[in-house]
Amino acid sequence: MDNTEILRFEGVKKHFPITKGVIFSRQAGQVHAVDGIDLALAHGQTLALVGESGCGKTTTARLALRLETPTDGRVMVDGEDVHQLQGAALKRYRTRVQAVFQDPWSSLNPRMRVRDIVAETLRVNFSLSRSEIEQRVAKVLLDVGLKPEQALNYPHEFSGGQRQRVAIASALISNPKMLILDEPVSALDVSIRSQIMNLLQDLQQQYGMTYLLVAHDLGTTRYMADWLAVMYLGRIVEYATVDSLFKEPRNPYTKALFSAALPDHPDKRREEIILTGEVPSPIDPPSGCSFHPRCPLKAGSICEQVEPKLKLAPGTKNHLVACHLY
Amino acid sequence: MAKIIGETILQVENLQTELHTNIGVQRPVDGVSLSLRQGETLGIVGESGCGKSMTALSILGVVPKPAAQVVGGRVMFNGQDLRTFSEQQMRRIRGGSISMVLQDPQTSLNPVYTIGGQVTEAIALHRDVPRRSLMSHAIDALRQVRVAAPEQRVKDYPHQMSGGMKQRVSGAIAISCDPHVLIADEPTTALDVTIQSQYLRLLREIQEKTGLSIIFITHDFGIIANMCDTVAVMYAGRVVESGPVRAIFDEPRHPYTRALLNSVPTMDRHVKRLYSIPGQPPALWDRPAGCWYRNRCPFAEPRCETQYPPAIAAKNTAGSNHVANCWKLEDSTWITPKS
Amino acid sequence: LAQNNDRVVAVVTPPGAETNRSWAATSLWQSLGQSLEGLLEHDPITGEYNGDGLATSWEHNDDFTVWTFHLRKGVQFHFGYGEFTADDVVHSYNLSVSDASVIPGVDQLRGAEVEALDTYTVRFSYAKPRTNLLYLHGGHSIMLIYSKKQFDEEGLEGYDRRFAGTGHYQFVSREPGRVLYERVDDHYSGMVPDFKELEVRFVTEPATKLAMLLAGEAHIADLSRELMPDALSAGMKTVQSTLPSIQTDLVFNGLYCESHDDRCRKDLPWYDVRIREAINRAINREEMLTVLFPSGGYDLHARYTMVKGNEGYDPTLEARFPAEYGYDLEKVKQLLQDANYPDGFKDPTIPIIITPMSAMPEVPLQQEMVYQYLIQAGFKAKIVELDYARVRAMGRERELYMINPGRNSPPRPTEVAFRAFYTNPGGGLQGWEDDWTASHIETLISTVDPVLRDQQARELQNYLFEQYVDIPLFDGYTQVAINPKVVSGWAFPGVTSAGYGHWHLIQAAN
Amino acid sequence: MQRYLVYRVVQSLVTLLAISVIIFGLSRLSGNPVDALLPDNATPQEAAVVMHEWGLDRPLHVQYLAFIRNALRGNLGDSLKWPGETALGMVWQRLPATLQLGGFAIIISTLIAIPIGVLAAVNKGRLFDSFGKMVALLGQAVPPFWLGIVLIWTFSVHWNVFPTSGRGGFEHMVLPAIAMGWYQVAALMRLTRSSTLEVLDNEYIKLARLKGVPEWRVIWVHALRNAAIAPLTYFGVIIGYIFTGSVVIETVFAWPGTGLLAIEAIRARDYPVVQAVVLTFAVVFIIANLIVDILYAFVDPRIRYNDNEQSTP
Amino acid sequence: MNNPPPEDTPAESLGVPAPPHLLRRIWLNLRSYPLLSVFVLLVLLVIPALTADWLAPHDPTQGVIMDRRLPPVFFGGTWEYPLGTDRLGRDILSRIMYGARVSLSISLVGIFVGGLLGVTLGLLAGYFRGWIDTIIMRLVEISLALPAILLALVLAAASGPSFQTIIIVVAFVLWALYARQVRGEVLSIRERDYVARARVAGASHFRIMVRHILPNVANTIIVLATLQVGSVIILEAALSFLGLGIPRPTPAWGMMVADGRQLIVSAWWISFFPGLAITLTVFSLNLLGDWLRDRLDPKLEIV
Ligand SMILES: Nc1ncnc2c1ncn2[C@@H]1O[C@H](COP(=O)(O)OP(=O)(O)OP(=O)(O)O)[C@@H](O)[C@H]1O
Ligand SMILES: Nc1ncnc2c1ncn2[C@@H]1O[C@H](COP(=O)(O)OP(=O)(O)OP(=O)(O)O)[C@@H](O)[C@H]1O
Ligand SMILES: [Mg+2]
Ligand SMILES: [Mg+2]
Repeated sequence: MDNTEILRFEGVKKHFPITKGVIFSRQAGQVHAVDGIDLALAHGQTLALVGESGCGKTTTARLALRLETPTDGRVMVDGEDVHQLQGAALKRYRTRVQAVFQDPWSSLNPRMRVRDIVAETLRVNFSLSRSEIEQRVAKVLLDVGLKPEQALNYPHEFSGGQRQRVAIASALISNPKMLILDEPVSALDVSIRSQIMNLLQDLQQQYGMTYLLVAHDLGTTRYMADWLAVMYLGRIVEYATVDSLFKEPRNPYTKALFSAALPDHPDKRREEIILTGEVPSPIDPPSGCSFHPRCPLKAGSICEQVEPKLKLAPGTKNHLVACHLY
Repeated sequence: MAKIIGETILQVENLQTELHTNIGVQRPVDGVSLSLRQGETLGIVGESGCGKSMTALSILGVVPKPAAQVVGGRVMFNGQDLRTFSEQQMRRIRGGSISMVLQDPQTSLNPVYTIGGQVTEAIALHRDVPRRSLMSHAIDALRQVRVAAPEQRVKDYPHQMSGGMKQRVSGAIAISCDPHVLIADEPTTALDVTIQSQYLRLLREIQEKTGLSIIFITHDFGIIANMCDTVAVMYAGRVVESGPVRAIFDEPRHPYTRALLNSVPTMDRHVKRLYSIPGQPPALWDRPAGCWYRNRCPFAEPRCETQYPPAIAAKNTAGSNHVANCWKLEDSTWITPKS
Repeated sequence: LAQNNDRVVAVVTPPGAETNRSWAATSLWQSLGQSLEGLLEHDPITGEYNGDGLATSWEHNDDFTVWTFHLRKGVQFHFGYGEFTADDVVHSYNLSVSDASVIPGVDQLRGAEVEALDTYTVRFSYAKPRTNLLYLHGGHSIMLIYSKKQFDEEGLEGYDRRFAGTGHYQFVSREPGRVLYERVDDHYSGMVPDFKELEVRFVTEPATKLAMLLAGEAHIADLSRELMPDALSAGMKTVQSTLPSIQTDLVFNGLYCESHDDRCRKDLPWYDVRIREAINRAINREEMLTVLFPSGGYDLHARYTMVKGNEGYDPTLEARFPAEYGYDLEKVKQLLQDANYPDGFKDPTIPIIITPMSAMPEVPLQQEMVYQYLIQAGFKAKIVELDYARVRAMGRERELYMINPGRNSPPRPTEVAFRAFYTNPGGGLQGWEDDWTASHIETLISTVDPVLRDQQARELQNYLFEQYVDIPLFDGYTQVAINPKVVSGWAFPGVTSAGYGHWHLIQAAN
Repeated sequence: MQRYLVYRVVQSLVTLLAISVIIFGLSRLSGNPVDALLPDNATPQEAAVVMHEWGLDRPLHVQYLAFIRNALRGNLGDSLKWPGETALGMVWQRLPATLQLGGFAIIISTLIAIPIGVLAAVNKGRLFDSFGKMVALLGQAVPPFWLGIVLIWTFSVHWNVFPTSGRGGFEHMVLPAIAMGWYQVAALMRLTRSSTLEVLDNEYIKLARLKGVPEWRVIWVHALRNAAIAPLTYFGVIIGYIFTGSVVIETVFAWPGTGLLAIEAIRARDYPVVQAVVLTFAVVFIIANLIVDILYAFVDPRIRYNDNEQSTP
Repeated sequence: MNNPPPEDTPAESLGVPAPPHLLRRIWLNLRSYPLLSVFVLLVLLVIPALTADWLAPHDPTQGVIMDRRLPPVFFGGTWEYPLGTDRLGRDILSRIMYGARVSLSISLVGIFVGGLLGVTLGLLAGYFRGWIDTIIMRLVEISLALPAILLALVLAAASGPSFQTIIIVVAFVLWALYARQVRGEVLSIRERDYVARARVAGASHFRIMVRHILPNVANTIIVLATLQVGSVIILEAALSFLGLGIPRPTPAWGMMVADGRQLIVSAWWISFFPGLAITLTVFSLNLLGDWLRDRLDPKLEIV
């Protein structure tokens, strides 16, 4: 596994305008979905994004997929700015970065056969012969644990877990270097989840892929990821290796999040950090540290005024945290 | 946590519900038995589609019409069989003695009526309260579930509230008529973890205060561990194992229970490899002969293929109410091995 | 009078516009003729102008340029607008020839110097002869008499609100789709109508008219001829005009063939007189008319201008008609062979116009029958449906190269008809033009000697007859259905633009 | 809300302007009024005089600009066919009749369609569902003019219970309103049925039942108001159909409304009246849709035309 | 069963076997209405349209004047003209058979033209949103605010009624409906993950619209089209009533009804049979459309 960087976010922001009106549309506000994030991820690693609903995880993933254009900043894949790509370079990127989405029911086109769904990337980017395509589809279906005969079926003939396998197959077919996984298992049944998680891990081993994983279940991230980035209101508030983070979360928000997670045995009780108040709106995020209105460990008025930067937590090598306490 | 657990209040025996579909007649609930005592929390756990919700709805007799229909079994509530009740009598039970909270806070409140209207409706139906003081009762109920400034909130419409808030309003509706039993059907699935933990805490507090019995439906063992006293594990329309919560976690007897426990990753330690149950749960119309789990079970024996196993008591520390439907239990020392 | 004689309701085809300004829309007789009168009155039976109207007598000079009318004394306008005088005639003339005027033949009416010689005498002086001026005061195109006093006091808006006329009925109210009149008890004629009130309703849909009649909501209905048998079998009766009120000719449009005109289409099949004859002979008129007029009320006719009593009436043409125009498929075949039809023609298809929007419910049926006859006789034909106004626009632009149902109009004086239909400036309806006809009409117009005129007109008619310049079909009488329980009879000559008139003569039953 | 209204009005003006160009152009394409309004044998000279009098001898763009200039002052010109009347006056005179009939037709069809739709959804797949569907669909399967004539023959001539035609009291409205409204019943019913089905699937309906709410109340209180939202949007469209229908129905029933006026005006090439009718219709359509939008906000509190507020996701 | 069934619950859902009384038999027949509808449509519309040239007993445009207004066979007529003759002695049966062809071609061509336009614009509007959407939706509003029948009248006044005029009017009426419906669906479909995945795969906008989105609005389009064949036939009838229908002597059902409407008392069959053909056809089409809708997407809000 080489340790060079594959993905890098540099000060990336994504603000969605809230427009009003049809003819003379004017902007009535902005959703600060992603509000300045910096990230780097090395080849072969798995980075998990966690955080509450609406904190911008999916938007971050979509930015890396070129499905959204950033309002500010750059997203680099293999040293190239993803949003500047054109022509052959764009094609190359399209085959190198693939995605698996959350909902296996809406991520497969119900009107296409599995063969066509899986082969889409090949068809669009390469001109391969029919038999070549069929061969590759068959191989990749085997890889994800489906039978090549199933290539002619339609998505509705599959169960949720099988559909997610089809989705993974179609992501794998172009031999991507990186997969963006947006909650790949949260819509699946409990007993199917582990099948898919294990499959994803096996494939990563086999092909040395990099994963950007969006998840809200901490257990899943712990199982899957090497790195963890905790997001709150469009910003990364803590970024570290999984081991380090689970051993000692630093940011008060991370602590609260971890403490709210449910135990895996009736005898375990966590020291619960009780958060008061609601999640603030991303349209009008609080000044300074956006967590300050709910923060039980507020350091003082600095939290209300100055936005904390991600910096190395004291006494660690690569545990970054954005909090005035450190 | 000090809980007083009393007499059995609700006893479901061999409940069966039929569903008429294009494919034919199916039984999403096929002989479910449960028992709930006063002040107790019973968790029903199982995968999607195994009949958890349908069981709850069958208890209250509101299965989706006209497709579904309760066809067998008894629902004994305070010594009376609810299945013999008239519609009129059932209406008094529903929302009155037994109330229910549904999964999705986004859609379980009627978007075109105010919060206050929806809470007062329940009170007006079940409690003998003068019209004029309905609203103040509603406000009380909202206060009980910790809705801030309930006096103002009653005028709000559901869309003006956050998901957690709406779920609390659903809770307020459910407890507003002082029910004896609350059925909570995955009430926190749609909530964020931080909101979820607030809500669960709230439920526990209310239970402590009122001695409410709760049936908690979920597919999340974390919630079971956190909330429940006893657990029933459902698979494909039947309960396959039930017993006190610790026994289920520590000494699961049914291979399915163990497999489920092992296939869920935990944040507390790093696991090298998760157990994964092979295959899929059987479709309702395609259940195999014999034990319905046998196709996925690593311990299946020849007789599993022919006979559905009866409920066999597990002889262990938890006592006699730990039972599982697995032939392996005939060996009284059987505990499913960790895989 | 009995209770049910209080009001009679007539349902008729809507007029050109529901307005009180007679000069500004066409065919208003349906809605104004009940209370406004022209200078001249017709005899209800013979249709002749008589002295019973506002003018008691009239005379003209030798060359028909100066006309003098002697007015009736003591005629009172409705609503107390005073006595009718020569000033009212001058005033009404000015209204009628204003720029906004669309009175048929207004061109002929214009150009007069009108003077009130005294209170009861009025004189029209023209630079050129106006041989048919009486037609403009009493025929279907007509100048109606309004009160000058009312105009001076209230202006046109006064007319729009409630106009004063001199007829047997006075205006009460108008709302969209209906006009209400009430009887004038002291009319100068001394005649008192049977019905106290007259309501006229305007309905387009023929079936609805019939339903109204049968449901008792209307007592008189100008039903389409096809529906008459239905009305009769339901116990209704018909009354019929004493004179033909409509003449139908089909026109061979496109023969704009005066020598200076480059729009003459010599390649049209019907440029060939043999084809024109063949088409005329392909049509089985008797059969056609029994279909179109199941309740009777029509005459065959030979030539458009050939009305008994008109200038130039030639009785021999009527006698020649069956032999020269009659249905004869053998002859048709012969003629077509002689003319080398269809191969001798670049485009042998004969387009037949249907104008579905016209107020004539019979026209589509009539044209479809013609189409069928042509097909049966071996012609190539097709039906072209065109809006009436569109047909006229094409006619005006002289781009109409089809067979046109065009002339469904009341009989006119011979000269008026010649001008309208066979001369270049006549408007949009002409089909036949050639140098011979043009020069002869020119001569006729400038001739004032009655004997000479008669001869010239006869010569023209014979020429047109022999040239088969159009396809004469029939003279129709106006028929209306009446409910005999309410209305027992109604005498009218059929000379107005609506066909009916003389509303005061509607007789109550019992 | 106020800003929303202003905004909608501005938007509507743009629509109206576009419509005015279209109808101005189209009506002129249709031909020259002198061909319709002058007598058969009018001479070219007579035609020229009248054309000048009507201002039709000017270039088209001059005519259009003059039209717009006058229109902005609320003057759509004088009718050519109806002397002495302004175009707008003609329309105003006839509009109440059409609105009355159309409104009544809408009420009748709503009263039939909504209950059928709701009950059909509640009894999906049962006899009532099919039966209701049949009744509703029958209206869409019969040409309205034909239905009108049959109604006249049966109810006016044969049984003599309703008048055949014309405008008058309530009894005059019944037959034309049925002939006009029945066609809409199927569409409305279909919409109501499908939206009720969707609503009945919702958790809040289940919750209402779980609260012990009686079934009739579940359906007519909890479900209906939600289910009414989809048909409500359709009312804007119905207004359009009503106007189209009025052309035919008013002819059959001699109902003196704008539909009849429109036909007569078009046949006469009475440009000012054609323009006035079409623009008035467009205005009615726009206003009706605006009202529907506002009603919408009343029925569905989630929709607020409040510019600054954003509903919580 | 705890909920009392609504009053008209058929007995069988209570678990009691119901005797096969009349209502139930009707109900059972109706349940198979897609088959029934298809049958009616085949018999009335499709087969006559295809085979009129061979099967029609008489020339649809040429009548025998002497045989005009003959009643149908069981009402005093003869087998020569089973459904009677019209005002010109033309065989009504033959005209209905040929009329099927006219109705079918007007509907198909009109819906095709209107649908093509509407679907394309709706697809573009929903997919690209922004100003394209704004313009297209404004056009939709304009088109809805302009009553089609007036357009028809004006067009007919300008050029005379013809097949083309009718097609233009039909397309004008339909396109906006298609555009609105398709746009609405595209708006939601374009947010589906499979569209995002197609973009991730590098598919072009065109490919996404045609390969990924269009097939998923196909249901709507099909259902809409089925339901609209009926409305087009009715529209044709209304236009004929106003004198704007298919030019004579071509037999079109609407024209035949409009033509015979006056004689509804004395020669009812002239308008009754074509009217019946319209009613049965439209009714079947609507049933079929509803059935298709229930099958393909019961939640589809189509009017
Ligand atoms: N296309 C868009 N237009 C406007 N706002 C958007 C859009 N997409 C996302 N948002 C908003 O941006 C914010 C972040 O959304 P995002 O989907 O990235 O959150 P998330 O972390 O993935 O949440 P979840 O866990 O619920 O999936 C949310 O407030 C969301 O409403
Ligand atoms: N209205 C309905 N029509 C048809 N089938 C239904 C209906 N409701 C439920 N079912 C079926 O009944 C079975 C049991 O459903 P139920 O809702 O009880 O499952 P569940 O255990 O609650 O699942 P989940 O965890 O997804 O809520 C499922 O197979 C489901 O598909
Ligand atoms: Mg997300
Ligand atoms: Mg459930």
